[in-house]
Order: sequence, then structure tokens, then C-alpha cells
Amino acid sequence: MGGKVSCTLGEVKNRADFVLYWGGNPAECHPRHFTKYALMPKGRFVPRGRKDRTMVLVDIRETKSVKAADIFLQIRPGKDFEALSILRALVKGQHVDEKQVAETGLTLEQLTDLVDRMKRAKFGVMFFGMGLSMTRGKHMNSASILTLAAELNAYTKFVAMPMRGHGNVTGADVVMRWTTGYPFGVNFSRGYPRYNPGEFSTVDLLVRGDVDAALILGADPGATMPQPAIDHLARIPTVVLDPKVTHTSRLARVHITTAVTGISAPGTGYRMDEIPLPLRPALRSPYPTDEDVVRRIHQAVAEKPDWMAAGGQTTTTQI
Amino acid sequence: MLRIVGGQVYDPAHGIDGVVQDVCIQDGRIVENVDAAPTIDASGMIVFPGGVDVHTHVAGGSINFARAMTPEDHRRTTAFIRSQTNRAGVGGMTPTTFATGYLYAGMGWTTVNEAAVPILSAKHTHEELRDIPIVDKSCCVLLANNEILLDLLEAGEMERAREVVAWQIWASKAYGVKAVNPGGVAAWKYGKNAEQLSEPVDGYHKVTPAKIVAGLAQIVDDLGLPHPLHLHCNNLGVPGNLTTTLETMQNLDGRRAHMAHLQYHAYGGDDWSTMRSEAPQLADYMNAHRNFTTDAGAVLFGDTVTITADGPWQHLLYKLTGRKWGNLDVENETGCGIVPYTYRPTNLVNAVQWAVGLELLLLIDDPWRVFLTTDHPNGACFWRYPEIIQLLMCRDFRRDCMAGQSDKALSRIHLPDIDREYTLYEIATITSAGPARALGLPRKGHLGVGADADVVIYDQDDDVARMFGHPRYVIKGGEIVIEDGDIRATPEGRGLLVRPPHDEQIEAFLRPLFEDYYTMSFDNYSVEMERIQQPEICDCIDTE
Amino acid sequence: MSAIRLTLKEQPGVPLETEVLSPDALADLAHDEIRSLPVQLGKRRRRLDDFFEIEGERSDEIEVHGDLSLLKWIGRGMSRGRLTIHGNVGMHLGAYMTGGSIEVHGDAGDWVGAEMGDGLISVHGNAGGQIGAAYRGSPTGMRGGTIVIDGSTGLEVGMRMKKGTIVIGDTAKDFAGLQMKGGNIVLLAGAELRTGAWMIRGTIISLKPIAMLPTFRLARSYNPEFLRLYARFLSGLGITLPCAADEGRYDLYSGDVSVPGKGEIFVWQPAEAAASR
Amino acid sequence: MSLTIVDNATCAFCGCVCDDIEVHADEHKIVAAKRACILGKAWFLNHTTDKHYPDALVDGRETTVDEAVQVAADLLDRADMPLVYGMSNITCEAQREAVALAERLGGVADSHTSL
Amino acid sequence: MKIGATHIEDTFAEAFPMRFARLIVTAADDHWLDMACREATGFATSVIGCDAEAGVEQLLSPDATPDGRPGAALLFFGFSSEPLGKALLARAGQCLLPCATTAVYDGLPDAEKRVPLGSHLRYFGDGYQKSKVIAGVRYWRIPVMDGEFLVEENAGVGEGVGGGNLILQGETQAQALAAARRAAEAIAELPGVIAPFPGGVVRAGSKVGSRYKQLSASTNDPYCPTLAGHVETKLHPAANCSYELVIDGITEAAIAHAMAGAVHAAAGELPAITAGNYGGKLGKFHFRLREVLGDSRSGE
Repeated sequence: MGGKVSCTLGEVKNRADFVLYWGGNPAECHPRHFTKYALMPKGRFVPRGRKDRTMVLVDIRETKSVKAADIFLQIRPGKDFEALSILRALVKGQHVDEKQVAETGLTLEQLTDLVDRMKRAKFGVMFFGMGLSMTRGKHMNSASILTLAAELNAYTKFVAMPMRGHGNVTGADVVMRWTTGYPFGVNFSRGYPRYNPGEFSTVDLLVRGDVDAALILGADPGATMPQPAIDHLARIPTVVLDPKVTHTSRLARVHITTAVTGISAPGTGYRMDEIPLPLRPALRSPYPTDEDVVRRIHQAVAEKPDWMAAGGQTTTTQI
Repeated sequence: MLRIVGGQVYDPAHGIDGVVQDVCIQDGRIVENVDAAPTIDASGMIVFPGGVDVHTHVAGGSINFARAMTPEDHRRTTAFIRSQTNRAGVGGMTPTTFATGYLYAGMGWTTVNEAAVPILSAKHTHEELRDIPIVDKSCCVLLANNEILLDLLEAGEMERAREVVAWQIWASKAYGVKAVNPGGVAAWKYGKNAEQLSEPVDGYHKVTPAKIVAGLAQIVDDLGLPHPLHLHCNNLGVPGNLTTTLETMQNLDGRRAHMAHLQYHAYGGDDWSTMRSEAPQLADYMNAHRNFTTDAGAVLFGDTVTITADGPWQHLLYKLTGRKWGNLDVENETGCGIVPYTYRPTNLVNAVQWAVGLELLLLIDDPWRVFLTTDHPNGACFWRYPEIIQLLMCRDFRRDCMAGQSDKALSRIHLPDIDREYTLYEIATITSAGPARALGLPRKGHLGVGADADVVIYDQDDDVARMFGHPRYVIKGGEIVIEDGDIRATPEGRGLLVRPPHDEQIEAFLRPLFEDYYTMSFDNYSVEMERIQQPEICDCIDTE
Repeated sequence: MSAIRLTLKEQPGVPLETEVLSPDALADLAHDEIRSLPVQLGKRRRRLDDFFEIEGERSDEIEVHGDLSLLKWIGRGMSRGRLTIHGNVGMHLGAYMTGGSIEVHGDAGDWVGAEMGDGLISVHGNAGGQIGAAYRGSPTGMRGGTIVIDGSTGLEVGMRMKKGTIVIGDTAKDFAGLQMKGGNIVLLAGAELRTGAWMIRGTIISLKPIAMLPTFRLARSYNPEFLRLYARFLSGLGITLPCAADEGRYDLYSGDVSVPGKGEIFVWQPAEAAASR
Repeated sequence: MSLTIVDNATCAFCGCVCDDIEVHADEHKIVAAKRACILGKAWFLNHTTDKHYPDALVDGRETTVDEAVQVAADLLDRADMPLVYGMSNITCEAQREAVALAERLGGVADSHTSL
Repeated sequence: MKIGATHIEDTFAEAFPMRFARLIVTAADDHWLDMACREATGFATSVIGCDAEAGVEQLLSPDATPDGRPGAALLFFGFSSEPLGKALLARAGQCLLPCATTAVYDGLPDAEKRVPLGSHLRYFGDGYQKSKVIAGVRYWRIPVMDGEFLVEENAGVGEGVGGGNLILQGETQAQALAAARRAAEAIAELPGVIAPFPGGVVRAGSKVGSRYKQLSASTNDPYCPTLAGHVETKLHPAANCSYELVIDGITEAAIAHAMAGAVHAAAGELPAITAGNYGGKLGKFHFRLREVLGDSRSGE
């Protein structure tokens, strides 16, 4: 059933002689990814740094990252899943027709060459960005590249990793996993954690109008989400915790200003490879931290009658 | 304050074998006597010291990786519904942190040792340990594939290696040192393994798995760590690996070691089709060499998820099963592989594995040196321990379980010929007194004056699995936490650490290496003390 | 034994979980017991009669009237009886069901018949995604039974299904038959992209041309005998599957070779089109 | 005025979470962020200790954090199905509290990952 | 009793319990169906020397077959289900699988006892075989050079009757032969029975045992006209030639019905019709000719 085969960024630094970026523009979105982790640094087993590595970039357009690449494969928009499927087939020695490859905007020769290079690598890594994970196919696009990496381990060492953005979004996954068993989209309405992406994911919940209040923290959906989702946030009582008065704050009933994570609020943040790092604030904020405000809201809620006492879960089996 | 009266007390550390006597508790400790304390009438009940798990995987990057991989398992398990007392959670193969605490305490276990912590993500492990309520927690740091250490061993710099280990233990806020597939995980970073004890590890000239094991064991002894080297041998799970295991033990040459989950290391045969149990040979060796302790790593039939730092083994298992596979290599230190697995009685290999765990427990004659574990979640989930206790205590039950197995399977095992049945006293030894002693925790695993008041009281019941699965009371640190299956209180557990002394100059040696090898700043590497919940720094010992 | 008839009287403000709306839960209950059955409005526990006018008792036959778009888990795990819904219905309709039949005169949400074992679900309107699918992480979706959706459907129809039949009357969105392991999906009006992606085994039949993944390969055109049997089975559901040689042929595509899988997609080529190629 | 120098500060702007930044700050603002990339620099230097924004707003009216906390608690507790969303630009400690709150509220906890 | 000039001897046909299977074979057209039927039921006269006794039970019109193509129901009889199962596999595997366009279905869906069919034959597909469950029944699709050989997972086995028989005695060979053919054609029309010998007729009627120990059966000397001078003949004094009809049926009634039909078709000119038995010791089914003909006595 495929898998998820990854590593910490230091493994890439020390070992990777083949580095591929798919659907991302690290030069502009993760500027130090090349220099500190994946491409430029000299590593234990790649002593010449950049010279010891082959870099391949797959994207739909030429970005600034192209300059850093040895090979740039310009893929037709929305054809990532198809191209990854072909690669998986080629890795296993399956025949794919030249003309079937054409729709991806790439040639069979290019993809065969790529597979050869992957198999020849001593340690290969594939990073993928939102150009892959947020385009048509979404989670299946991510699953494709993760599975390709897993399957390549039959030939050589290979890993894959998402280029997570948004500061500590990785931390949210990690924390939710240990507290609830699930990485995101967790519903507690029956008193225990339930998970079903599409059902309990925020955009879906908002667009369908399934929630009747919202606490937004560490995000500004008012600036990023589809309009019907924003409209629903405006309809229901919304509470925003943010260092700034955001788009979302303007449509909310309550806004509380909080200290800035890492600048004036201490704590822990997770790197994209799930390595925890301490945040060392240099400034003292005039505002309370998110942690503090959430805890105070929790305390205030805890002083109210508990809804569970009136009966929460209605059956003994999970729904 | 609390007085437990009238119960039959089993306290192997003091040779007390079912004697009816009172147990008194004050300020979280066992005391001689208390005045006017609330009383638990334990007449007709059985009183044990709280269980101690010497080897489990309950917190950190690997288990958390596994949680995300198995939502289907979370759904099918009975959930923990939030109450005024407890947090919500799910149990199953990889319980959430809160559920882990409730499940352990719910069957009377009050101390657990998380057996595999990479330094790089030790902060994460401790964050999770903090969210495991009730039980006290220690952890072992993974060092047998740490490239800085391997380099030092390659250069023969043992003294410096010792200083580095001491620093690393404190940096990771660990309690002990764990070696997993020495050299093999480092080799796995290029898709290879270390199968021969005396051959150099891939990428090295002198360092062999044997040298890593001997070196680390020596360092652990030199540092006086209360828990000996916690060792997961090379060639885990491979038919014929008994040779490797025995060689490893001989190679230790009288040094202390805790041999983790020996079940996975006691196989004969040349391949999967000829695999057989070599538990008697290994048990004989254990019986004759008192420098070792071990835990069973017993297997029970059913679904679980295998999680180990043994990356090469997990890739093999993925290829064998075609199930999901997770792998997470940690720079310079270790790796981790995750594959869901189902042990089936009809599978010859699984049938042998099931028998081997029990055979080791039954054939190693000193219950103070072999402990009950399932290498949770690898052999089975920890909350199935009561089933294993039943298998150990009831020969007829064992026979019933073997009734359905093929002649071929039966010809590969020795269990049908073993008549031994564990006594309650011995069960108290392998679940509490023994592992506490092996961990070097003087206040755990017994009910003598001064011990932590971790006490479990069972209703006597002929159904052994039911009795051990549903204690009447569980008392942690003097507080009743479980009563009749209800969670009464969820106090925070303590974090158990050691602080072996080290030369402060070692940081000056490490810092530049670190900057070359790692991607994190050296100053951000160590786990801050504030992350440890109720820390308790345990003393190092004189191992001479 | 006349039907139990429920009529929605109040729209819930947030999704209402009503797994109790199933013959297994209702069939043996007296009227008052039915009225007091618990339902879950978000986090709050409410009574069934807070939302429904209820007539009848003790029946295996249940009729529900009203716009039930926010009602989830109706017919969950049902094993018997007949459930008829006059109106739209929300997610997880008939999930885990093992027998009996459900008929919806309206639209249905996502996860219709997810992981079902047996039984029949007919939806006379459109439905959402993940019809007959496996829930996240589960290795296997529907293991038997039949789902017929007259209208269009969302993503991932029949994801990881192992046995049984899904018929979609109008277009299915992307990833129909995703990771399919067996069983049949019949697409009467074709599908959008990536049909049969990661297919291991199983059969997808499309009566309209569809975009094929590059990892499916055209085998040949023929008129499979088993489809003649299958057509007969489908005709019992009121669905016509052409299979006579004089009407046309099926193009057989094999894949998904990225797995590599032994799945098959049959695309119908009516006689005149077949002749002109 | 003396500068505070934080060595090995961590940049929480993007997923790289580089932790080798040398941050120089006075009482009021960050004045330098050595080794940070262009995005990181902009992020570090964009913050001050000024109170640009009111402590809290309830229905557009400035108020105290205490009152806003109470109103927030009322609104969230009253809901049948509240949502706790975001959690990207906050610490793990805050995320932990947010999950606990969602659990107490009987609501949904979700992050950017679901997008 | 007499029918026309034919004397119906007051004796009985002795028959045995047998196991049987019914396969429905279809093909693209009548020609290939005919080929399939001939091959599948060939060399299947008597379990004395064949793996099964087989014949075409009846032809089926397209609307009566599972796949809507021309078909036939074939019956196979054996002494127990295990050898019968082997025979079915051999015949389906060697005669039907290779025969152009055929498909094979089970004709006894309600039988509890099942023997493997597609579940074994599938291995011919070398891993490319596929199975399909349609309306609760599993079929195997085995790729072959003209498409796919479709065969049901398994076949039902029923408890039937073997060894129903008639012996027709004629004044001349031509007379006996014509009567035998009429009788065989009458049987062929009927459901539930087959006459497994060539053309439904056997001239080598046999008795149990032989003077040669390697043989378990030998020629039925009392009915051989050329031996009338050597042995105690059982032929009618006017008879110079005899033919036997052997009938296997899915029920006792089906055989009785078939025997009656055969007698009526054959009788009229023949001197005599009798039946074979072994004194009642070997078979538990006894078809007394006069009882079998009971309800048609009015035709006397």
C-alpha cells in the first residue's frame, strides 16, 4: 500500500547525491533550503557539496529556482499525477508508450533518464511543494511521490518530504497526532477524537456551513480561503487570536491581540522534517501569548456546566 | 495517607509470598505505619507492587509517525471519552499519549521505560512523555549508530567517547543507553545492513558491531548508569540469528547488558521455511551468565504495528507483507521503520515467534532476569500483558492455544514439552520487582518502607487474564488512580533521569563536529530541563 | 406491519448524527421508545422526536421525509429491512451496511455505502464522493452489495472496493475506482480524470469515452462473455449494459501499470464508431 | 541603549525553521537578524514592542483581554459545533492548549494541513 | 403384457445410485456448441472403463442460458463425487477450455455438495486469470487466444441413478436397430436423463465378471445371438438380434419416465423387450417394466 519514507534534513545534507524538487520554488519560498540543508552544503559523504549532487527541478514554469537546477523538467499544468504514475511504472520496468507520455509535456526519454539517475543515486531525496500537493489530485499527488520514493528503495536509498510552509504547521500535525491520534481535522463532538478529511476539514466545514462558532488562531483564513468559507465565518460568532488585526479579525465578534510566535512568544516549533526547535524570543511583547489566552479561554469554559454531563457520546462503539 | 488491610501481599524484593499483611502509605511512599488513615479493605484480594515496563515504545517521533499511518486502527478501538477526570483519546496499536497513561495504569503498571529516543528529537519524546499521565517515565537514548561516537570508536578514543556519551545522556535527558542493530542503522542510510559482528560497518575500517557493543557496554559501566546497556542485537527477526545473539553476548565478556526483546533473536534455521525456535539454547546461556537481564518481547496473535529503529529489517518486512511502510532516518544518529503487521497462528514463522517468547520466559529459570514485555507495539500491544500472564500461569491454556497449530509448526518449537507454570510470586517478579531492579530504580517494584507507593490490588479470580486486566484498585504515588475500571485521578507522572558527570570541555570538542554534521544549532540540541515533568535525577552507581 | 414514518420538523443548525435511523435500531421498538432515541446534534445529545414527527412502530420498513442534507449516518450498519428516504440525505448513508435496502428519492452526500458488506442502495439523485469507498487508512472499501446512483458523483468512487457493484448514472469526478481491488464500477456516462488510478484488480465499465491515464494500456477490443452475465444481473436493477456483438465492442484497457496492477477498464464503442476506427 | 543579542534564535517564518539566526534587538525592535534569509529578515525586522493594536476587540469595540476571553468562552461554549482552526503560526505549547480547548468544547480542531 | 406384437417381459431393470453433475455449456453458435458437446461427452459410455458416463441432457435456447448464447445441458455420472469431480475437471480442461468460444456454467446451483471447476482450471491462466462474482456466484475468466474462457467456480453434485436399461430384441438386425434408434431419440428428448452409449444404444451389453481375472465385466452371453447354441440363451425365440439402452437419470422417476417413453417408441413389431438385472442383489433401484409402463396400460 505504499508508504512514507523520510528523513531529517541533516541526512540530506550529509548524504544526498540526488535532489529533486517537484512543484516548489525554494529559491523564493524557502530561500535557505538550498544553502543550509539540501543542495549547497558540504556533507560527510558528499564532501564537495553542490558538485557531488545532481539537482532536478520539476515545475510548470521557470522560476528563480531553475538556475540552481542541473535538469529542469517543465511539466504541463495539472499533469503531475500522470507523470509520477509513469515514473512509478518505469521504475518497475513497465512499458509506457511514448505517445501516452506526451500529455505530460515531457518525453519518454526525459523520464527514462530521470529514472536511471534515480536508480543510480546512492541517496536520493524528493522534496515536493504546493505546486504538487495543492493542484488537482491534491493528497493523491502527494501520495504518488511518497510511494515513488518508497518503491525506489527496492533499488537504492530514497526518501521524500513535503516542503511545509506556514511556520509551525508541522508542529500542529505532530501535536494533534500524539494528543488525538490524527494529524488534523479532528472532531470531538462525541467526546473522543474522530477524523475524516473532507468531512472535518475546515474549508469543507465552512463552505457547507457545518460549524456554528469558530476560534481562529495562528492563521488568517479571511485572506486566503474561498469566499463562501469566509462568508460563513462572518455569519457565525468568530473569535480571532492574532498579533495583528487581520482580515479575519474584521469579520469576527472577538479579536484578542497576542504576542508574535518566535519574536516575542517563546515555545517550540517543528521544522518540516518534524524536528523540534526552541523558539527564543528577542522582544518582550505587550500582549499575552496565544498559549496564555487559549488557556484562559479554556479556564473560562471549564467554569461553565459541562456539556458532556448532559450526555455526549450516545453509543459505545465509535461512529 | 492510606492503609491497605487484609490483602495477600506479593513483594518478591522482600521475599514476601502471599502473606496477609497491611500496607501503609504516607506522602506518596510506603511507610511502617499510619495513624487514622482511610482504609482499603483488601480481604481476599491480592496486593502487588505497581508494574514496571522495562521496554516499550510509547512516545516520540516513531510512534507518532505510526499514529498518523494507522487511522483505521484508531477507529476500530474503544475510545476514551473525555470526562471531568480524563482527556479524550484512542487506544489500539498506537494509543494516544493520554490513553497510554490510562491503559497502563488501568492494568496496574505505574512505571514505563521508553526504549528508543534519538537525541535530535528527544525534545519531542519528552513533550509526549509529559502528556502520558499517571505513570513515571524514563527513556533510553539511541547511541549505537551515532556517527560521532562511531568515529571516536574508529579512532580508538574510548575516553573521549565516554565523555561524549555522558554529555549525550544529559543532553537528551535520558535515563539509559540503548543500542539498536549496532552499525546496521548507519549502514541502512545507504540501504545496507550490518549482519556480521566482526566485519567493519559500511563506511568504516575498524568499527564493527562487536566493537560498538563492547564499547558502549564498557562506557555504561564506567559511567555507573543504574541501568546497563539496553541492547537490541543485530539481525533481529532473521532465521538463524541465534548465532549472532550468542556471539554478541560472548563478546560482552562479563559486562552487564539488558538484552532487549530476546524473542526476536532466538531463531534457528536457514531461511523462513526452515525457521525454528532456539529458545532453549539461549535460555541455557542466560541461565549460565548472570551479567544479563532480558525481556521477552513476546508475540501474541493479532494486529499490531511494528516500530523499530532497525530500518533495514522494516524495509524487508514491508517487502514481505506489501503493507504500508514508514521510514524516518535521523541524521547521524539513528532511523526508524514502521510497518503494520498481523501475527497469524496459521503462519509458520508467527507460530514460532509466539512460542519463542513464552519459551524464553519459561526456560530462563531466574525470574529476576527475564521480564514481561511485548516490545510494545512490535510483538503485541502492552495492554495485552494479562493474556501473556495467563499463558505463563496456565499450562492447559497454553495447550489449548497450540491445539490448532500444524504439526510442522509444533515440530519447530519446544513449548509443548514445557510444564512450568508461573506462580503469583514469580509474576510479581517478572512484571515489577525484576524490571525495577534491572532499571536500577530502588524505590520501584517493591512494597518495603521507603518505596514509592505504587500499589495494585487485584480481586482474586480464577480467570487470570481477567484478574490482571481489571485491577480492583491502582494506587500511584499514594493516590488511588483506578478503582473498579474507573479512572479516579490522573496525576502527572515523574520523569526519571540520570546525570553522569562529564568533562565540560567535551562541548568544545563536539561543537565544531556538530556544526559540520548536523543541521541544528548545537546550543539548541539539548533538551531543556523545563521540558521534563516532575524530574527526578537518579543516582549513578558503583558497578565495580 | 405498516412502515414507521418519520417526517423532519426542524432543520438542525449543524450536522445531526442519526445512526439510529435504521431498521436494526427501530424495528423492535414501541412508538415511545423510538421517539426518545438519542441523536447527536454537534456535541449535544438530543431526542429523535426533537427533530421528527414519528408515526408507527415495530416495523422493518422505514420511511423518512424531509430535507435530511445535514443528517449523517442514516442506515449505518443496517442488516435488514427497507429504508426509504423522500428528500436529500447527508453523509455516510448506509455505511458499513450488511443487508437490506435503502432507496433515496433525492440527493445523497459523501461516503454512501462506505465499507458496506452487502445490501442495496439506490439514490435517484446525485451523490457525493467516496461512494462505497474505504475510510481513510482502511485497506478495503465495499466488500459486497450494490450501489446505484442515478445522477453524478464526486471524487474517489469505489476507492479500494473489493467486491460488489457500483453504478453511476451521470458523470463521476476524478479517481473513480482509485486503488480498486475487485468488484465492478459501471459508469453509464463516463467520468472525469484518472479513472482507475492505482487499480490493483477489478473492473470499470464505461459506456462513454473517458480520459485514460498514461499508465493504462489498450489491450484489444472484444465482447467479453462475463459481461453478458453481468448485463443480465444489471438488467434486474433496470440498467441496460450493451453486450451483443452487433451493437459494438468494448475496448479493454489494462492497468494501472504504475502499481503494476491487473485492473481493467472496458470502454464501450458502439458499432458505427467501432467500424469507423 | 544596549542591544540584546540572541544567538541561535529560530526563525519561525517558513517550514525550514532555521535556528542559527543571530538576532540583535533593542528594547523596542529587532535591528538585525544575521544569517536569516530575505524572508526571515523581513519577518524579524517587521516587529516591534509597540502597541499597534488594541488588546482586544469585541464587536469592534476595544476592550480588555479579560472581557474578550469571557465573551469568547461564552460564544464558543454555547455553540453546538465550534471550530478551532489555524495553529500554524503558534507554538506547540499553544497548539497543545488549542487541542485541549477543542476537546473541552466538543468541537473540531484543524490546521492548515487540511487545505 | 404386450404392446402391439411386442412382448414386454415381466422383469425389472436393476439400477444403482450414482452421483451426477450438470454443466451448462454455451458457445457462439450451434456448430461450436455441437463440437463442445461431442468432445465433452466423448468416451463416456460406462464407468466400467471410462472416467464418467456422460451425455447431452438437452439443448438450450439462448434465452435459457446464463449468457444468452446457444447452449446445452450436459450430464455426467460417476460412482462417487471425487472421481466425478476429477472427470469433470479433465473434460472441462481438455475438451471445453480449448473448444472455440465456449463458456461453462454449473447446472445444479442448489446442490450442497460442490466439486471444483474454475477454481482449479484458473491456473491455466498463469496468473492472468481473473475472477468475478456476479449475483453471488464466482466465475473465472481465463485468458485464451480467442478472448476469455469463462467458467464457473465450482459445480454441484447431485444424487442420481445409473443403469436403467432396456433390452430390445428384433427379428432382424434392421428391425432391432430401427427400434433402438427410435427409443434413443425418445430418451434424448426427455429432461433429466442421458443414454451415454454411442447413439444412446449399446450392442456390447455386459454381465458382471469374466473368466479372465483382469476383467470385471464381459459380454452378456445370454443375449448374444451367436452363442445361443453354447449357452442358456435369454433371447426371445423369434429374436436374432438385441440392443440394450442404458439410461442414467437425475432421479428414479426420470429414469422410469424415460424407460416408458423408450418402450413405447420401440415396441410394436419387435418380438420382445426385456431389461437387465443381476437378481436384485447389486442395485437398490428396481424398475419393473410393467410398473414403469403402468399408467400407459390402456394402450394395450
